[in-house]
Parts: sequence; structure tokens; C-alpha cells
Amino acid sequence: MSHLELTGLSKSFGTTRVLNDVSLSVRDGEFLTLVGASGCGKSTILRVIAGLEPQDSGSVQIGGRSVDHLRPKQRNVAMVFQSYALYPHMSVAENMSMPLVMQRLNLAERLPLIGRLSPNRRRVMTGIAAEVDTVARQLQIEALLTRKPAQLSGGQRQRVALGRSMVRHPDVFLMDEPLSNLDAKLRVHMRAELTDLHRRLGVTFIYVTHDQVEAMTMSDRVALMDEGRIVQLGTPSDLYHNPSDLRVARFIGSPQINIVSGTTTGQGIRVGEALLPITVSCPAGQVVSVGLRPEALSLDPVAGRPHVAARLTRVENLGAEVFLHFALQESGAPLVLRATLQDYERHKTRLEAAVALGVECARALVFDGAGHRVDHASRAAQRVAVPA
Amino acid sequence: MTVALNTARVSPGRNAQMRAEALAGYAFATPALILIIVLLIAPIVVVFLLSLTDYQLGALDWSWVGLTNYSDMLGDRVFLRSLGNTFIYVAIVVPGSVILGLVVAILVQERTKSKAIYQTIFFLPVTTTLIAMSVVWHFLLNPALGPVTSLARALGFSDFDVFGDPDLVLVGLAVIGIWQLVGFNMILFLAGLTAIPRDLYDAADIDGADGAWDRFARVTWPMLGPTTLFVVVTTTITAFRVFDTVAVITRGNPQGRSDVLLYTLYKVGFQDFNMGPASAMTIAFLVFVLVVALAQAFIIDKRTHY
Amino acid sequence: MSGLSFHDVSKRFGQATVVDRFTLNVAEGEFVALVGPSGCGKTTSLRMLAGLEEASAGRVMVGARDVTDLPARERNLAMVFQSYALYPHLTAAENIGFALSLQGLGKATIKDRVQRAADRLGIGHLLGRRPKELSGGQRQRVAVARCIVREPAAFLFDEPLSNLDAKLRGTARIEIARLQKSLGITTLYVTHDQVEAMTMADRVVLMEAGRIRQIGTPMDLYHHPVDLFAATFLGSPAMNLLPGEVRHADGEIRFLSAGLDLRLAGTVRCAPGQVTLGLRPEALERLPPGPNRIAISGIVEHVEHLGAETLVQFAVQGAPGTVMTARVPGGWAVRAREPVALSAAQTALHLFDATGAAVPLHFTGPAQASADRLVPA
Amino acid sequence: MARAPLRTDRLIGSVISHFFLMLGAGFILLPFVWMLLTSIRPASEVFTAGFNPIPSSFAAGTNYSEALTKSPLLQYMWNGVLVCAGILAVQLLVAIPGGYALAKLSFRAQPVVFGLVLFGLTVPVQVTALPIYIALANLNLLNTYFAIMLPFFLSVFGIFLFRQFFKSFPQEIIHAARLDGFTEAEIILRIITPSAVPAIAAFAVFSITSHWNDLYWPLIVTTSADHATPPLGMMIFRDQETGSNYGALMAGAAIITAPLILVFLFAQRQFVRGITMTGVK
Repeated sequence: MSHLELTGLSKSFGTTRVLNDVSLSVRDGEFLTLVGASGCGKSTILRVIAGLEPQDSGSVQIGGRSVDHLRPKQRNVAMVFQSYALYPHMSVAENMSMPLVMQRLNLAERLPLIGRLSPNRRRVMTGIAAEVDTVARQLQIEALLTRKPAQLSGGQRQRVALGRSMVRHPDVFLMDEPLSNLDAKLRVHMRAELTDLHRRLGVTFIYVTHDQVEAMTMSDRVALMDEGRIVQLGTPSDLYHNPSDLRVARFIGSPQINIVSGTTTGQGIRVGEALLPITVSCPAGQVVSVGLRPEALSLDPVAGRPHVAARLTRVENLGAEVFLHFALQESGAPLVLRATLQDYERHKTRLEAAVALGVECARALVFDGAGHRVDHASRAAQRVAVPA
Repeated sequence: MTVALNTARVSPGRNAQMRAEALAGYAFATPALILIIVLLIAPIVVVFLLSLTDYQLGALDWSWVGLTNYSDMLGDRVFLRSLGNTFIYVAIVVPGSVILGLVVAILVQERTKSKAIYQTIFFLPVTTTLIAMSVVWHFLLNPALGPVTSLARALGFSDFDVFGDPDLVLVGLAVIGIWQLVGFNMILFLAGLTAIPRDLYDAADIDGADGAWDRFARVTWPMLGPTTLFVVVTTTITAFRVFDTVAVITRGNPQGRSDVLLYTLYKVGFQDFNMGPASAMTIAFLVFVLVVALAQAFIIDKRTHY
Repeated sequence: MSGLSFHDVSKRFGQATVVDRFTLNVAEGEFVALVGPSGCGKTTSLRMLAGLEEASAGRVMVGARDVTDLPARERNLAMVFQSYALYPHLTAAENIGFALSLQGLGKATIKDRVQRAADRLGIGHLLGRRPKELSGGQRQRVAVARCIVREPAAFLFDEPLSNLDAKLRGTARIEIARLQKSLGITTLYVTHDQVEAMTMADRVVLMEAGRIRQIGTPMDLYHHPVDLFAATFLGSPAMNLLPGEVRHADGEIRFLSAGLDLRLAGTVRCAPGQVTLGLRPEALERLPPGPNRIAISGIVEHVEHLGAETLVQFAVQGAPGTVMTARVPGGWAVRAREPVALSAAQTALHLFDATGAAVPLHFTGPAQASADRLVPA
Repeated sequence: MARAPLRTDRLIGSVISHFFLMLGAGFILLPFVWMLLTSIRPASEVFTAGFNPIPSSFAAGTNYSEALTKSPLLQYMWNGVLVCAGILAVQLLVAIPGGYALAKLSFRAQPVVFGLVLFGLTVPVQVTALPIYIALANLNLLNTYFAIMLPFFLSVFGIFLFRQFFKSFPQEIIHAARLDGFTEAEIILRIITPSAVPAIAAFAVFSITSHWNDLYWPLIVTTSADHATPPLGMMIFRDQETGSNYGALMAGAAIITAPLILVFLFAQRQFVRGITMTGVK
């Protein structure tokens, strides 16, 4: 069993606190993604798990056993690095066999020239070669085994790096932004391939990325980090539909969530002239932030339903869908609305002037002054309808 | 390694990987550290101590003499003369080789087909043994046999003896110094030139700075600032250490007009074995070099904003 | 301000033809994007217009003026480079005012114009800094300010956003487009990013291998691609493709591919032969097949939940080895290894013949009810 | 990329620049050409040649054989090879692990060691010459290969260079190696050193050229021809032949400058990089 448990991890570089009491429990075989802006501490967690960097306090357990006292090679974790970290002077086969060579040959047998005298060495090397072949076939890189990393494309290097980590059958795979050096098309393709690999291997994956799309599309659960802390841990859909914090709401989703500021009243939340019938638990007269996903706004306000007045500032037509940029009539705050092409075509002429945009209050997210989510009545009902 | 005061705070993880790294670090740095102490630090300390004694190689007795060696040195005509000569030499070689190096680099940079050939030719002197080439230069400028003098004679100039004329000898040595350094400086400038993004010239073209002079003054020269500083400093230090040509060609003659610092130091220390005064001169030499190096570090700190 | 035009412009380097008889007219105030894969000649075309590269043949014009033989500075064009090409030894203010100082304007005038341009881009407070002290986004704005301060005949952009991260790219895109519209200045914009081209430009010029493949409005290119290249280059996820054959049988026109037999209802004018069928991911909808709709089903291989929408990759039933992507609204709970049944309106179909050229489809049957393409409630 | 109306300007510019470059090239090449010409000139002609470049008769054989027989030139060159090889070997053995420790390992004394290296960069070898000479003299080690090599066993520049080179070596690869189970020594041997081949080549060129050409130190510690390096040998040779046999002298000069020039002509790129890595030394 290789379930992984982090308890109270903290770490500082000089006066900068990169990890602040991080605790996290990862189930055996889970695909867990750590996501956040650069510098949020996500990569440091990986390196602490691998034993490449010591934590200041806290502990790491793999499979119920503390690994804090173990050297990196003894922890049986594999890591795929952002730059792939292939040994530049070794062939693909040599790169992939290296972890096994290091495990199975002793120091004397590893020495150049002298090591060749050992009869054991040849036997072990043959075994390793066979295992490398198997993994290479799985990844469809068997034709590349004799090449050097410099002769490979980005995607191929990526596979070799995966292969190198697969040969040792680790308990945990650690992946540090493995797709960020690939071009957009390949990245989309590798996303699917990696999740597929995870399913086939059934091993715990801890995946670090700054790209919310990767986090959303690949993971079983996502931990969003900011300033060395985990802000929210949950399924991708949790993070999208039920962010606990303004930072999460802003980070997840593209185009970004619209945030407008409003004031609580007895009847709801006042945003400019409009009154949104959202009743929250905080007292009246407080300034709150209302988060509206671009699809929570609509071009057809139904009479009697809440709406806000805005004026169109820019149209971004992507073919399949259209992003309409508005400025809120009173405050000028920007709003993005996501419309289908048909909807947009239908309303095109009307958009010239100031328009009323329908607001689906059930999907509104309210945050208090500190950025924490505040639940509201209309929302609670909606929760059930949100797909898991 | 210190024992952690608060064992609860420091996890065992620190010890495993960090201790292995630190251990390896000490192991790998030790040979270097030993050599640094034996061949660098200790000798500098010894030289300084020697400069306060009247030690002579082979002598059994010696005594502390305080700063006498230094005060003697400042009153010594030969030392002051060699210091003066060295500065004159530096004052000719540095501008000469830096400006020529820059001009050649810019001209070579613009050539397409012949670039490699010119580069090779100008760099040739850097690779050669200066002693051997000094012998050749000596011969070239020989007043009786040298082709240069006979050419000058054929062109109607009066005879001249570069290395025999007190007024010309430093110029003659400086010409050899420049000859050897131009190619080196050219290569450094070429590296600086290729590091200037092409886009900047394109932008300058569109902005209206497309004449040769405008491009140089507005883009090339400012962008070469750090390179130029580096070239000037390296050239200064190299020129300051002039020795080989003097040792082979002039040996300080005529009339001591080509005595330079290192040559005088060599004579006092290794021919006359007056270790005290030689040590004082060494310290003086070290001070000059350190001043130049510090000036460079200071200017780089101040000036290189990009 | 004035229009721009290329007349049969070619560029050859030795044997290689990088740009082949490029002809384009950019109207006054228009925003035209040159888009294509790297090495397609788009940047070279831009540089020939700017005067940074000599055209091997043809003429380039700025307004009514033939500038082919003029040096760059006399063309009165301003350019934003991919690397921004800011002078590292000058402050932001000096960078912005550089061209003005070369024109010999007075110090006060320059200062005033620089300040106005900088304020317009929201970098007025950064004028004293050197490029090294600016973030990527700020550098990019300095580069744009350097252009607008000159009040040039037109703007040229060479991949100005490719050095920014994804989030910043999104906002910079809008900023540039707004600025261009408010100044009303003619703009030629080179990019390899189809999203930039689609969202910013009035017209898009799609290039490949030195030639123009298609010119048109973004929607023209998206909905009426002239060939397979244009169809797959624009749109993300890319258009789904299915190779097969068109046959006329029993008075019907059918598309056949392995085990798949799609009846193209209505009267479609299309010659029989080998074709490739194209279908955009958003055209695949969870609607029952009906008149004028074709049914496509399969087994889900992979699901990507993006929140507002979901991308479903499925193995197409009847076409082994073919995987299609459908883009559906976010609310749909769909899992890997489950079957899906989708359909697409016939009007959303694209057909390409064996050479890759688009086959015009004319549906002359019963009126294509717009209800076909309604989003499910 | 000339624009049509500028073509003539460019042509004129290129003619002018060629003119100046050729003038400079002539200045640079003059001693080399004269060295070669004189080395194949008969002795009788050397004194009367003046500026006449073409020798009337060909005496290369005499001059070169004289240069090789009248002085132990080959011995000098062999000494040079030994000295350079010895110095380079020790320098690399010290500098590669040292550079790695300074670049990639963290230990408490690291900043101090690096500080000493930086300081050492500014100290020319002439500063430490006196004490080292006295020590060698007292140990009776003068006139040995060891004495010629000793001060150069330490190359602070080498340590600095490898430190900089390794600093830019991706930390991730070293992390990967540690995860794979490499020991630190194996990382140096199997990962770092193979990747440092370009730096090693450049450093070797730099080290060999400076020690092949060095005069100051060999002049101090050797007095016999037995251990003299090429520059010192050249000096001895010239003192023996003062003024009498320029042909052989020039042949000798050609012989000792030839190895490096040939290497330079064959491997220019590495050579230039090696030498220009530093101006200071």
C-alpha cells in the first residue's frame, strides 16, 4: 500500500516561508494535483516528498511508514521533472536503465572498466535490458532506445522521462510540471495519455502544475496552494463550483470568474443599481464580492429575474463560442459573458446599446471582505443540481 | 555539523541527505583548499613578512628591518624609473590595443565571406610563444639587418634603431604588445557584438537611426559598455605584467629606459637574491593589480544596469 | 494613417522561396492578422513591409506611396517586436522617445508626448525604469507605447504576446485590440496563435509554406475553411476528421467509412469519391438524430471537465481507430468507458476532397430549421 | 540585405573596410612571414637581404637541421609536453571536484572557499613566486620538473570556471541522479564530467597555451637545459647564437611556435574559446 501522508510540513528559505504547516493525505492510487501560481510552494512539496530537500518540521509517510530518515533513493518514489532531467550523454536505454543499475549493482560493480570483471554484472544488465524493453514498448519508444536525448523531440523526451520513472515500479510518481515544455497541441494530447497511464498503472500520482486546465482535466482531487498553504482540497468540480475562497474562484476557470463588489441589504445584495435577491448570513451593510462565472450571465434576461446594466466593450469570437466583454454601467467593472455563437448572432443588434444582462443568482458565489465564501440560501438548493 | 539544539524541530530528513551532501562537499573541496593555502595564502603572507626583513637567499642571519625596504624602494631610482616606464608602456598599449581591437572587430563583423580568414589572422599572435616572436621582432627592427629599417631607408627615411634609442624603446616594446593583444581584444569585442540582439538594429532602423554612425553611437557602443570595461581591465593587467619582451630584447637597456616593474623585480629577487626589497616590490605590484581589479568590480556594480 | 498593400511580393533566400507572390490590401484602419505555422513566411512578409528585409520581387505600398525602395525609417511605420527590442541602456521614457529624439524634436515636446503615450498604456509611473526593472507585461506596453508615440501610418506587430504567460496574454489581447480600435490605426499583426488571430482581427490571412491559403473574416475562416489545412489550423480542440467515401445510391447521397454509413439527407450536391468528413467538436451535440441530423456514437475514452464545458473524447463506433472530441456544456456527467450517442446538424458538416480542398455543400432540401442547433435546455 | 539605392554605398564601404583590414593583417603577419622566409634563407643572404622577401637560394634543410642539432630543441619541446601534461592533470583532478562542491553541494565552509577562489583570481603568479622559490631552493628541488609545475597545480581560475559551468548545469538532473541512487562521487564521474567535456577542452587549451608559453617561472627555477621549456630554450639558443646565425634561430622559433599554431588552425573554435575564457590570466 502506498498511501501518502504529509503532516505539518513547514519550510523556509531564509526569511521566506515556502511551506506553512501543510498536511495532506493522498489515497493509494489517487491522482492528486497541486496547483497554484509560481512560488506557492507546490514544487517544494514534491522535493520534500522525494527527500531532495529537507523540511524544517513536519513529516512524510509513505505506506504508513515514515520516510524522513531515508535518502532519496531509499524512498522508492520516482520523479518526472519539468526539464525531464535526462542524462544528456547517455542513450535512451542507458537513461532508462540507470535507476535499476543503481539498485542492483554494488559500488564496485558500477565502476567503469573494473566493474566489467564481475560475472554478476552481465547477468543483472541483461535482466535490466529486458525490463527496459518492456517499458519502452508500453510507451512506444522502443525505436528510440539507442538515441541520445538531444536527438529527441520534446514529446519523445517526455516519454523517456516517464519510462525512466516507470522501470523502478515506484510506490509514488511525483511529476513536476511535466507538460509545460511541450507545445499547446502536444500538451493536450499528453494530458489524455498521462491520465490513461495513471489508470493502467494504478499507482499514486502527485502532479504539480500552474495550469488550472491540467489540474481540472486530469486529477481525482486538486489541492490549490497559495503562499505555502493549501487553500482548498477537493475534486475539480468542487473547486470550480464551490470554491471556498476568492483566490480559488479566481484561479480556476477560464475566462476568469467575474468579481463585482456589492453591499448586503435586508433583501439581498445591491450591485450598483441592481438588487440581486441573494440572502447571506452576514449583517446588512457589509461589502462583499459577488463572483459570477461567465456562463452565469445571460443575454436574455427574463422579466422579473435579476439583471445588471452593462455596456459592450469588446467581442472575442472564437468560432465555437463568443466571449463578450462588458463594463458594468455604474462602476465600469469588467464582466465577461460566455455565449454560444447562436445566442450572440441573435442578440447582435441589441448589443450596440447598453443592455441588461441576466444574472443566475443560484450560481452566484459570495465572498466576504476577507475573501471567504459565504453560503446563501438560493445557492444551497442549487448545490444538489451541480454534477459531481 | 552542529548538534541540533531542538531535536524536535529538526527532522531526521535533514540529516540523511544534507549530511551526505555536506560530507561530499568537504571531501571534494579539500584538495583545492590545501593548494589554495599552500600555494596562495601562505606565500602572500610570507612575502609580506619577508618585505619586513633583510633576508638574503642562502644567508644564515636575517633580522627584522621594519618598513626600511619600503622607504628604500620609494627612494630607489631604478624602481621609480621602472614604475614610470611600466605606466608609460600601459598608457600606450591599452588605448592602442583596445581601440584597434574594437575597430577590427567592427570591420570583421560586417564581412561575410572573409570574416573567418581575418579572424584567424588577427588571432594568430595570441597563440604564439611571445619569446620566439620577440626574437623575430628584434630581428625585424634590427638597425643593420632588419627589413623594416632597410625599407625605411629605401623610402628615404633616416636610420633608426628602435631598441637602441632611449626615446623609442618603450614605443617599440609597446608595438609588440599591441601586436599580440589586438586579436585577443578583437575576439572579446566580437563576442560582445554578436550578443547584441539583431532586433535592436531593426528597431533602430525603423526609429530612424539607420546610418552607420547612428547605429554605432546609439546601439553598438552603449551595448558594448560592459565588454569594453572588461577589455580595458584585462588589457591593463596584462600590459602591467610586461616581462618577456624586455627579458629577451632589451634587458632594460638602453639607459634603463626599458626597465619595467617585473623585470626589475626579477633582477633584484632572482639574480641578486635580495629577498627583502624584492618582497616589498612584490607587495607594491600586488597592490596595483588589486586596485585595478577592485575598480573593475566597483564600476561593474555601479554601471551595468543591464 | 493609411492603408497598406503588397503586390506580388516574393522573397527568396538562395534556392528557397520563403514568400511566394504575396498580394494583400489592408484598408485604412483595418486590423489584419497574418497567421500560420512557424516558417510559413508571415514574419518575412511583415519585415519586407517594414523595410527590414528586401523583397526579391513585387512592390509594397503604404497608402498610395510605393515604399519598396525606401529605407525603413522613411516608411513611417512602427513595429512591436517579439522580443520587444527595447534598448537596455535607456529608460522606458528614453525608449519611447527614441524615435522622436532622432527626428530632432524639442525636449519638452518629447517629454509631453512620451508622457501621454505612457499614460494611455498605464505605464506613466514606470518611465524612469530600465527594461531590466520591468516585468514582461510592462515591457510589452513600453514597446507598444514606443509605437503610438510616433503617430505612424500603420502598426506592425510581430508575435507581440508570445513571451507572456497565458493569463497576461488574455488581457493584453483585449488591450491591444481596444487601443487599435480607439486610435483607428491600420494594423498588420503576425501571430502563430489562432486564438489571437480569431479574436483580434477584422480579417485573417492564413499562410502556409510562403503562400496565402485563405483570406477572410475570422468567421469566414472558421465556418468556411477552403481546405483541410485551414480547417484544422483554426479552432481548438481541432476539427474532427473522418476519412471515407461519398457514394450516390438509391437517389441518396451517403458517406461511408469502414462500418459507418451516414445518410446525407436532403439534396446535397456532392460528387462521389474519396473524401474527408470534418466536424467541429461543438457541432456534436446530445440531441437525438432527426431529419437533417446525422448520428454519431461511440465509447468514451477520456473526459476533461473544464467547469463551464466538458471535452469528451470517444472512439467512434464503426470507425475503428478514429477518436473524436465533442465539446459539451459543463453540466453533463459522463464517464470514461461509457457509451455516448451524439448527433450533428448536416449544416455543420464539412467535406474535403482527395486533394484536401473543401467541397461546397448545398443543402437544398427542406429548410434547415434553426431548431437543429439549439442548445439543450 | 542591401536596399537597391544603397548598393553602391555598401560597395564603397566594403572596399574601404577591406583596405584597412588588409593593412592590419599585413602588420600581424609580417613577423610570421619574415620568420619563415629567414628560416629558409642561406646564412650569407641574411645580412644582405634588406627588404628583399624572396630568398635567392633555398636553405631550409641547413637551417632547420642546424636548429635541431645545435641546441636540444627536441628536448625543450619534450620538457614542455611533460610540464604541460603534468600541470593539466593535477589542475583537472583538483578543479573538477572542487568546482562541483562549490556549485552544487551545500556545506558550511563553502562561501569561505569560494571567497578565497575569487581573491586568488586577482593574484598574478609573480606575487607568490618569491616564497615558493625560496621553499623549493631550501628543499633542493630547483631544476626539476616538479619545481616548474608546482605553482600551477592550483588553478583558481580552473576551479572558478568549473564552478560557473556546473552552476548552470540543471539541478534537476542531479536530483534525478540522487533519486536513481548515484553517490556524489559517481555524479561527478558519470554525470558531471562527461557533460563538462567542452569546458574541459577549453580549459585544457587555456592551460596548455599559458604554460607552454610561460617564460617567467621556468627562467627562475631552472638553470640547466635539461628541464628547460620551449621559451626558455629559445632564450638559451639565442644567447648561444647571438647575431651569428639568424637562419637557424628563425628555424628554431618556427619549430617551437608551430605546435600551438597548428592546433589553433585545426581547432580554432575550441582554441579561441579556451583562450578568451579569461583575459586576466
